[in-house]
Amino acid sequence: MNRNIRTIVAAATFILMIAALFMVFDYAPTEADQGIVQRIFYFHVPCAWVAFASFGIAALSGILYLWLGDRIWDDLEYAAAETGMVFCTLVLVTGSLWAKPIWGTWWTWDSRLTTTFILWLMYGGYMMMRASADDTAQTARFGAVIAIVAAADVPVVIASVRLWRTIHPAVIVTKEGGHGLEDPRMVAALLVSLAAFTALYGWLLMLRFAQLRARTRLGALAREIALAYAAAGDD
Amino acid sequence: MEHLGFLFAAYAIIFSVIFVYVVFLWRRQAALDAEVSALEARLHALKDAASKSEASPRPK
Amino acid sequence: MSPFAAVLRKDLRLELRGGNSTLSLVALSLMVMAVMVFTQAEAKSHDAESAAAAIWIAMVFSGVIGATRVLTAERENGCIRGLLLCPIDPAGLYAAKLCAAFIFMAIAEAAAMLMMVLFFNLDFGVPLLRTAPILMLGALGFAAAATLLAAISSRTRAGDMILPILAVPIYVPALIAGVRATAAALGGAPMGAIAQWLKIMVAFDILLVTAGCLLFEYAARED
Amino acid sequence: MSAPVVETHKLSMLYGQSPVLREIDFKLLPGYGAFVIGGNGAGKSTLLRILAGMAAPTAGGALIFGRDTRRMSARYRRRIGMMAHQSFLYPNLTARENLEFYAALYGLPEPRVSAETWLDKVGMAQFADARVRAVSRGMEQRLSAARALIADPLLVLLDEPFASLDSDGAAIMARLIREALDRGASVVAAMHGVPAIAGTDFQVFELARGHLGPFTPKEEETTAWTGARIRSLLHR
Repeated sequence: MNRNIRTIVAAATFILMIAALFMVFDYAPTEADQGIVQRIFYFHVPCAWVAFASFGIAALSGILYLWLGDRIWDDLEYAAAETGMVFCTLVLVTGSLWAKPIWGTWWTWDSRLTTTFILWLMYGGYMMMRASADDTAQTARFGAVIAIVAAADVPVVIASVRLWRTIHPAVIVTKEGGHGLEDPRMVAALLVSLAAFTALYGWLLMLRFAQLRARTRLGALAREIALAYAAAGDD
Repeated sequence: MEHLGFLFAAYAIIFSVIFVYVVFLWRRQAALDAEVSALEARLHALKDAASKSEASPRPK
Repeated sequence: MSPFAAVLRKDLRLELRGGNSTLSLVALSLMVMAVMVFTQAEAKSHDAESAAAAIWIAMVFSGVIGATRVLTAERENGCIRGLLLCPIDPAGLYAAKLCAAFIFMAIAEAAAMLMMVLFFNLDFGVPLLRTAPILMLGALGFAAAATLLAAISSRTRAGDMILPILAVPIYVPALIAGVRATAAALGGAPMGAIAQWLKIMVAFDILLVTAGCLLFEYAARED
Repeated sequence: MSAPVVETHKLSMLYGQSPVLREIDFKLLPGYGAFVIGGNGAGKSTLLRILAGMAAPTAGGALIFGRDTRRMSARYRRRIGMMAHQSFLYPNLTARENLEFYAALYGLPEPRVSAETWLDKVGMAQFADARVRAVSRGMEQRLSAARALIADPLLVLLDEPFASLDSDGAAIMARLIREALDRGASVVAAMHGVPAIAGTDFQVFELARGHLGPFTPKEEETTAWTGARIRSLLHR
């Protein structure tokens, strides 16, 4: 991963983020029903998009790692899982802060919220496993197995949570698309925010991935040196 | 202008979490740099040993 | 005899010979059900919701212990290494371990059902019978997930501590479906009314058993 | 000449940063034995674990029947019999049940008969129904040998086969090694001293500080095989 690309992405992130903030707080009009809190939505949705995309990348990398056995896929998987975890946390927190004033509750077991929360729990387990195991090929395989099982589980999670919500009487009826973007300026603000978060995510992922790559290569190098010592008959 | 606090909290949390994560990345980078230095030191020691005893072939 | 049958027979034989896994699962289920009763403000009789909640909490706890026990049996004298050296398909090994865990769990579930009837003052009858297949589907799914993940958790520094953290979130869809279906069945709903829930549980079971068969090799291999 | 059963190429293994095996080049032909002598921690077990496919080398590689040990399918595992430091026996099963179980897993047609035969061969017939938990370490070692050899493997890997065996047990073990060689199997055995096995179809190596080299006896460390009897076993 080239350093120059990272610098460009970092610059793009900065510019887009400034633009997004301007559009969210100044350009876009205040939503009639929800008032000013609706502006949380412009950053909440990009966080969700980025988190789900990241977990998708993690699962795909897991499959590629088990298939090809190259540690580069494990590094990508770990980086994507960790970065995804950061944004998934943000989705849950901002979602709560939006729900409280609008729906009058911090949390509802709405299907999207519940699915996000379960994904967060799964990857929490993933992170704990990685934290409590040495950095070996075995740990890499474990990570891949968990990432794949988690991704495979998602459709069943969605199906069960949907059915649960439709049958169970919901106290608060969540309006589908209760954040109707009637003004084109709102759509524009959302699109710029999406671009800003995609860039931010790309930058963080690249940073973490480069770091993990460096760590893996450093480990390999340390082994090379130790092997060279060994071949020379030194201890 | 009601609920301004929620809006402020949401954006404050987004930026502080990302900031904390960047700090965390930066600290791990420092640890990685330390590892590189340790490896360099080891390599230097290897080179010194090689120049002292030319008789036995040693890795560069 | 197929490797699957050989391993399963061996596990059942070990269990009969003082493995005591089933007994500890039954005891644990009893404790969980008792805790559920004590933590409720008032004793509710004929409360299908509470009864369903209690038996499913018992299921999750006993499943974690069951899967752990089934794999710890292989750790003494390095037996799991001996098994992996054998010319058998890891999927067959996984299937046998999964079956053993399922059988232990199923026995514990049967005992838990009896306790549920007593503690929650339910009636023996058709509604209770309808919960049996639901619980068995749930036990199979949990055994499938936990057996695969126990192979991972047993090799981390955190040890078996980490198994529930990995297994329970994965299990959530089957848990939601199972609790709802059990509550509905206990409330007298016919099989047709809970078919949707059963479909989700069957899908979960198929998915996890398939994933386990495909991935167990990667979780169990040692190098 | 037939293809080698074992072939390692610059096989190296590190534990952390410390080398256990250093660029080992080693070849073993069908029907031949290699006895690897070395002290504790010399890397003997590691070498055998790599050959059995239980551990992946850090660098270099090992081929078993021409197949990389990191990618051995069931077909290749079937030809290997590994007796490790751990016995791989279930403490709560009897000697017979353990052997029957493994015989079934190795796909033998008559697990019961095989188990019976091997209990006899290792002199454990009268302990057939004792649980492994209850037998002595030496007896467990004999059973472990039977477990490894029950499927007549073409490559026999033995990690300190003579450890904790009494003289009878050692004689049995020596005979089993001899038989394996005679039926055309290859044997790699790690041990502390040269065993009393007669023949010219094996070589003795020394594994020291991670290097595998020819073994040079320091004193009178070899004994001859006389008739069908083992006279003594020397341990360094």
